Amino acid sequence: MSRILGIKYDENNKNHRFARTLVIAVISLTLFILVWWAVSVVTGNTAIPTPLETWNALVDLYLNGDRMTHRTLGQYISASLSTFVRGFILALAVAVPLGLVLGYSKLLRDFSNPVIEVLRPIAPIAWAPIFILSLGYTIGPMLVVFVGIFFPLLTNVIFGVRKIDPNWIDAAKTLGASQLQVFYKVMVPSAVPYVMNGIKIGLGIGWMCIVAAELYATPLMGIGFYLATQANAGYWPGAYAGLVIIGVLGLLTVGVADLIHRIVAKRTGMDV
Amino acid sequence: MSRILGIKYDENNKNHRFARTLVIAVISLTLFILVWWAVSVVTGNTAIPTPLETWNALVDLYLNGDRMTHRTLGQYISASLSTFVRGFILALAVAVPLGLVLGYSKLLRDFSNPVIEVLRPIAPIAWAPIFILSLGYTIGPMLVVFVGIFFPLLTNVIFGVRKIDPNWIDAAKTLGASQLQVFYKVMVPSAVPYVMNGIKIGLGIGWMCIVAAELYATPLMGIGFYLATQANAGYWPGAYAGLVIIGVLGLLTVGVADLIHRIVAKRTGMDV
Amino acid sequence: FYLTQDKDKEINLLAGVNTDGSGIYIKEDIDINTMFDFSKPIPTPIKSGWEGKVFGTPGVSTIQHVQLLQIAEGMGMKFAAYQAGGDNNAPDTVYFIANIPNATAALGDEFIDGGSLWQPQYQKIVDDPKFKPLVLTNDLFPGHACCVIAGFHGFTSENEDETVRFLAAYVKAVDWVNNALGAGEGSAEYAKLVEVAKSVAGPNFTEQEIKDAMDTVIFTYGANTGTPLAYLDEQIPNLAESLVELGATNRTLSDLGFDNGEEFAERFMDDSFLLKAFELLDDPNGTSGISGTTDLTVAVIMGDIHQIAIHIANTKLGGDESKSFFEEYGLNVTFSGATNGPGVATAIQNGNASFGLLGAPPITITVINGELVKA
Amino acid sequence: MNWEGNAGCTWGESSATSDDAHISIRNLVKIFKRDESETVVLDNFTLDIRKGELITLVGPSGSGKTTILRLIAGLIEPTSGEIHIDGRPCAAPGSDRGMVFQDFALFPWRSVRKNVEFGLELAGIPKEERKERAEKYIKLAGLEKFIDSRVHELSGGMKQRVGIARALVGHPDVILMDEPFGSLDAQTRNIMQVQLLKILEKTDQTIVFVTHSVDEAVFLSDRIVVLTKRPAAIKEIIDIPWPRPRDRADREFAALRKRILTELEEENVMDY
Amino acid sequence: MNWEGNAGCTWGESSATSDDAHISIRNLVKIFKRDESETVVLDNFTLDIRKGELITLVGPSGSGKTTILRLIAGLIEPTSGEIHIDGRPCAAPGSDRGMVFQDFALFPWRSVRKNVEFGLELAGIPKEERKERAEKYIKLAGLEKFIDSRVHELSGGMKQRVGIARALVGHPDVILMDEPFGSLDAQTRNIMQVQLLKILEKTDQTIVFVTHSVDEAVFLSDRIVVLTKRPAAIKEIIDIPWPRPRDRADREFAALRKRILTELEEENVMDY
Ligand SMILES: Nc1ncnc2c1ncn2[C@@H]1O[C@H](COP(=O)(O)OP(=O)(O)OP(=O)(O)O)[C@@H](O)[C@H]1O
Ligand SMILES: Nc1ncnc2c1ncn2[C@@H]1O[C@H](COP(=O)(O)OP(=O)(O)OP(=O)(O)O)[C@@H](O)[C@H]1O
Ligand SMILES: [Mg+2]
Ligand SMILES: [Mg+2]
Repeated sequence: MSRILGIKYDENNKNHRFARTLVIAVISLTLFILVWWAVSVVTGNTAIPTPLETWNALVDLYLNGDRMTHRTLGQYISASLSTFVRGFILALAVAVPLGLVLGYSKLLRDFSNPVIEVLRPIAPIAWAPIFILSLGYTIGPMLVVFVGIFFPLLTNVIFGVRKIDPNWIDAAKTLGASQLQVFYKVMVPSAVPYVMNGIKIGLGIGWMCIVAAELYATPLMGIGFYLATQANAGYWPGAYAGLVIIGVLGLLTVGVADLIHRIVAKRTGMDV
Repeated sequence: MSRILGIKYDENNKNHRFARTLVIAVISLTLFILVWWAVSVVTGNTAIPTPLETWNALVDLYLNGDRMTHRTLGQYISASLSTFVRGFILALAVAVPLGLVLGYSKLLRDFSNPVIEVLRPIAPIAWAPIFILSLGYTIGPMLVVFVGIFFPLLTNVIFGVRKIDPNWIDAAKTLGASQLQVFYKVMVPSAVPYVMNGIKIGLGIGWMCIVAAELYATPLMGIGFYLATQANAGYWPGAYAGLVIIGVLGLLTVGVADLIHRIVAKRTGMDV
Repeated sequence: FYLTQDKDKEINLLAGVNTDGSGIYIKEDIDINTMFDFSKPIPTPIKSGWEGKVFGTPGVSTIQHVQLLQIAEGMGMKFAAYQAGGDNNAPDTVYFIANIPNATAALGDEFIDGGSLWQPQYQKIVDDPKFKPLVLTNDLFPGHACCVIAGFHGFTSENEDETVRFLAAYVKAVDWVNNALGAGEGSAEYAKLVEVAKSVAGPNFTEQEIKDAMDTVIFTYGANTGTPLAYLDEQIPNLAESLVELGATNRTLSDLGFDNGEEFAERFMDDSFLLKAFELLDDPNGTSGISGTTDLTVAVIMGDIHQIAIHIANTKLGGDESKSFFEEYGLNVTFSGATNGPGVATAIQNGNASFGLLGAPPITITVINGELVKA
Repeated sequence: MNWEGNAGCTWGESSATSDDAHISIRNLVKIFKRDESETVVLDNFTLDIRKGELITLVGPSGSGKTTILRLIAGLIEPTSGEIHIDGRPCAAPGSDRGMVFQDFALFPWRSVRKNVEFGLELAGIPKEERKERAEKYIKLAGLEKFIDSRVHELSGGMKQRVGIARALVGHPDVILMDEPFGSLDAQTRNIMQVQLLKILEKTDQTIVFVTHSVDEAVFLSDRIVVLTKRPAAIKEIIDIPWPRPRDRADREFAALRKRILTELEEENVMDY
Repeated sequence: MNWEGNAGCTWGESSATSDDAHISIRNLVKIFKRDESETVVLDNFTLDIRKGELITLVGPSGSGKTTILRLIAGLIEPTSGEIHIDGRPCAAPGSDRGMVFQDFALFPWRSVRKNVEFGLELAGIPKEERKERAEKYIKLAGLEKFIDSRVHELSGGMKQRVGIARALVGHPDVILMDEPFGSLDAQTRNIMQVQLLKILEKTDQTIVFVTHSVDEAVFLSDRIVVLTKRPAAIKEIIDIPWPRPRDRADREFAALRKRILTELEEENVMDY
């Protein structure tokens, strides 16, 4: 590594460091693909398609849609995402205000805590049969996503409000703040990074929930359904294409949240 | 609250505080049950059974097993837990050593990072169709649980090793430690709380995975299957009984890990 | 989300769809004659052949499952869930795996010795060298009710007119199907029927499989007599009672306030709409007064050609310019696809679909467990 | 460091001229209860503070200095006894008593300007005036270059100057400073002491200052109140009529320092 | 505080008698590179340290004091130049040079005893001897009551005494102390200085001490090296032959203090 194209690598040069990261990433991912390829060829296992077969399946899905169901890739993705987004918005709308209030009021927190602790350990995906069967394919999966995002978000917001430096509150009071002003001028803004952190964790779980719900309830016709039918039909390249899409969408949802979280945390200097 | 049975409540008395917590918890949970009951009765919605019906279904399942499948509660639970435990042990055996090594060696970390970042966003449950259909009902779901636990555990261990106070390493060196001694006398012990934290997070996700896998792949015959068939047959008290069991098991697995984590963190004074 | 009046969340059985049309398949190397005594007019199961075998069914409350359950219980055996990797060697037990809803699942499953499925999945399975046909359910339970049309009371009571028109179009389609089958291969109708059936079944099936499959099904909305649902009147009370007896339900008829199956069936089944549909069909000006279109969602089982008539009713049989039967009656029908009967029952139950086509057992089980009709 | 021989600054003068008690603390008792144990922090504490003086409280750790400040600020309530400011009792915290905190207690989600404007915002002062006043004080604190910086971009000394500007901008009658320089390194600390005198130069505010550093107390104060160990009683009140800036190498300075240190050492039971 | 007039302690004596350079630092250059910028911290730095003396480095913040200590410890390598101890070049860190850190750098997962034993463990010293030696030094540090305590249960001053015991127990020739009392409050700090003298009383170790507090330097040192601002050069070396304990109120003490402070102030460009 120390000498490439005759240029000596200098750990202290930013450009060199960047180049190194890039080179390593490329080598690493190439190796990964090669190993995958080798495993596929050597084992001869049809359940492990080669990267090329997977890529072709992906391209085919993109260009021609799913031949078995006559659905396009866009339809699959939008089915998954629309449920996901609605569940997320609902969770945000409920958990953030609730978390602020519960973080603020010890009495309310004490009262709600036992209920939260009783409901929280239920794996959110376990609600899927109940919500989907009793509330239908529109509201049901949305609520599953909601449950998945709700608890991590709520606990993070409560935690955030409680983690507030008591000196900030004292400072605000000596500057003339009323109780209400303390709440929305100190508690709310200082909870923002925690909200973002909760969103980040919640989105990851919510995304798992929607994929799981789609495996379970096929009429949702989302990307999880595509993966399951491809695997069911023994067409593994299609199944792996599904995995890739799920990975990319997962990366997008959580990655964006992570980015926002980092920016907020950095801007406010509050490292959560 | 300020006066109960003629005794004035004193915030500064430990026993009073404990009594308060207890009283509040009892009131809170009683209210929760009553609200649930009221909702069930008022809406008359069969998909919301009363707490009593749920309880009866639970007792019936415990005493007589599942009439539809002739399986006992114990069989359901052990089916879920055995898959879960095997996946967990596998994840532990792989992620902890790997995390220690990757945390220690920047070069290896740089090489593995792109691959990890490519694989991590794939919702673990999405592997379920592929693993289960291609590797069968024993190894398949175990690997799904493995994937679910693996990534949070790995990232926590790496994070833990990297979070090590560099002064500890310097201190060890000035006390005569070799590279190897620094590794196992400083890095390994100081990563323990992070390992515990990773386990805690991983167990929660792993538990979701097993429930989701059971909804998807019924021959696993775990508690998720019970829940799904009860809901499918429109017998909601049974479905809710399934929820309760899943909640209790989730509480046990994650709760125990949480407890150990807290004890370790407290004992070592390292608050992760 | 739910309508609060008891009557509105009722689900009623409105019409028939088909009888017969499922089959039990078995591994190639299993001797058929060890499992049934085929010398009797109705083949009798032989216990020793069944013990310890694993059967795939499309779901625990489907008709295929219930029929296997009846066979097992009939021999005094337990019909228990098979657990992959578990101990599956109990005496006097037949095992099941309840997520084998199609040929792909059956052919891909490593555990099952056989199973029961509807057409054309059954045909596809027995065409594969891995499995061979054991017996058609027609031969075991001649004339057994299979799929039925169920309606959501909350919809039918408010929209009587649409309900009648829906059934009328459906009846027309069934008649068309039976005509096409009667006309036989070579006729244009038959060719069209096969074309529609192929698109319903999906690309996994050959034309021959489709044709073979349709031969084993009897399509009917009910006998065309004064009491159109007579065959169901006969079977549902018995079915309800035996489902309860077999433990396939978690509630009993008396939980719902009924003394016996007849009482239950009387409340559960409602042939009044079908009778009115006949009147409408008899009226030469029946379609003239209809203006505009009403949107309807109907839940169906994906890839099930038992339900071919509902797809025929939604097809422009005379080319793109013509109207489908539904359109003739002013209906714009959307299908919501489920993988099995319970899925359809659920879609009706949660108001997602106004009507659903599904097996008699799943709808009966759902109605009993959910207390969806009460005395 | 160009605070050149301004012998009598405003508050220096008024400490000499006014004899009325500006803040009058009478028979103050403060007892903290926790479970079975009680901590008597103040027992009948009485002190008069003159208008415009800089009075310093020094005393052993845990003697109750912070408690006295927080009582004056109204952040906690006395168990019994009274505090009057200009004859009015002071209960709730208000913008008439500003406070400067040891760990700055700046709001990290606000810029320097927004931190200083905080109290003005609460008071509903119009935007233009707010801006003007904030800028004036930020300039006074020598931070005009950093006016739009985020708090976490500042050094400790800069942060504390923001804290002082924020406390001063609302023109409080009283400024309470609780070891304001305690978390700064020795050199920055010395610089801050000089800066503080500069910023205060033209105001007539009363400063109640708590410090651990006898050196600092002697350098800054008009009067030093030496406290006993808990429950805090007044051991001695020392008037320092010397002009400012004071010379630490001065003989008298060193002698006074030494005398106070000795007094404090008597109080200190080294229980560790 | 019963360190009564022991005018010449061991290391005090040897500082007077030995003139050979124990640690010889020759033409040391240390340049830190980061991207485009270079920081020249040491440029041709030369210093001889005598066996057994307590030598203190004082200088402006960022001048390079820590860098010098870390170079002697062998924790970093010089860009050029050499360090010899008793004629041997010192490259890698080793147990012959102990170090005491400002933030203690104790191992939180180990008890007090186990912290002190750490270096002995590494050296493979048998359990019995380890125990004996550790106990001796823990007693010397006045911590016998806390021998089995966890680190996080100790106060700052106690922690630092563990740090000192840990550095001393292996009998290193050289002890490097980097602002060891910098994170303690003023009073604890004064006590620790006295304690340090007590603990060191009977050893003949060479101490290289870095501090920000001129007061501390004058109180403790045999020699004070006053450094210029970066790149660090020696501005002056001051011999302090006075007996210990020294009296801070002493005139000479105050004068020396004042003189060094003035020198340092010349170096300080107040760039904030
Ligand atoms: N909220 C509280 N609850 C219980 N005890 C308290 C509380 N606040 C302070 N104390 C106790 O009151 C005593 C005095 O505390 P205070 O903070 O006023 O001392 P201090 O003089 O400011 O000490 P320091 O110099 O260490 O800052 C201490 O023993 C402390 O433990
Ligand atoms: N690893 C490093 N990389 C880059 N620059 C460094 C590094 N270590 C120290 N420096 C720089 O070297 C200079 C001297 O640092 P050093 O820590 O030795 O100073 P110091 O005298 O100990 O300061 P202080 O009194 O604040 O502790 C500083 O400007 C610092 O930023
Ligand atoms: Mg204090
Ligand atoms: Mg330093």
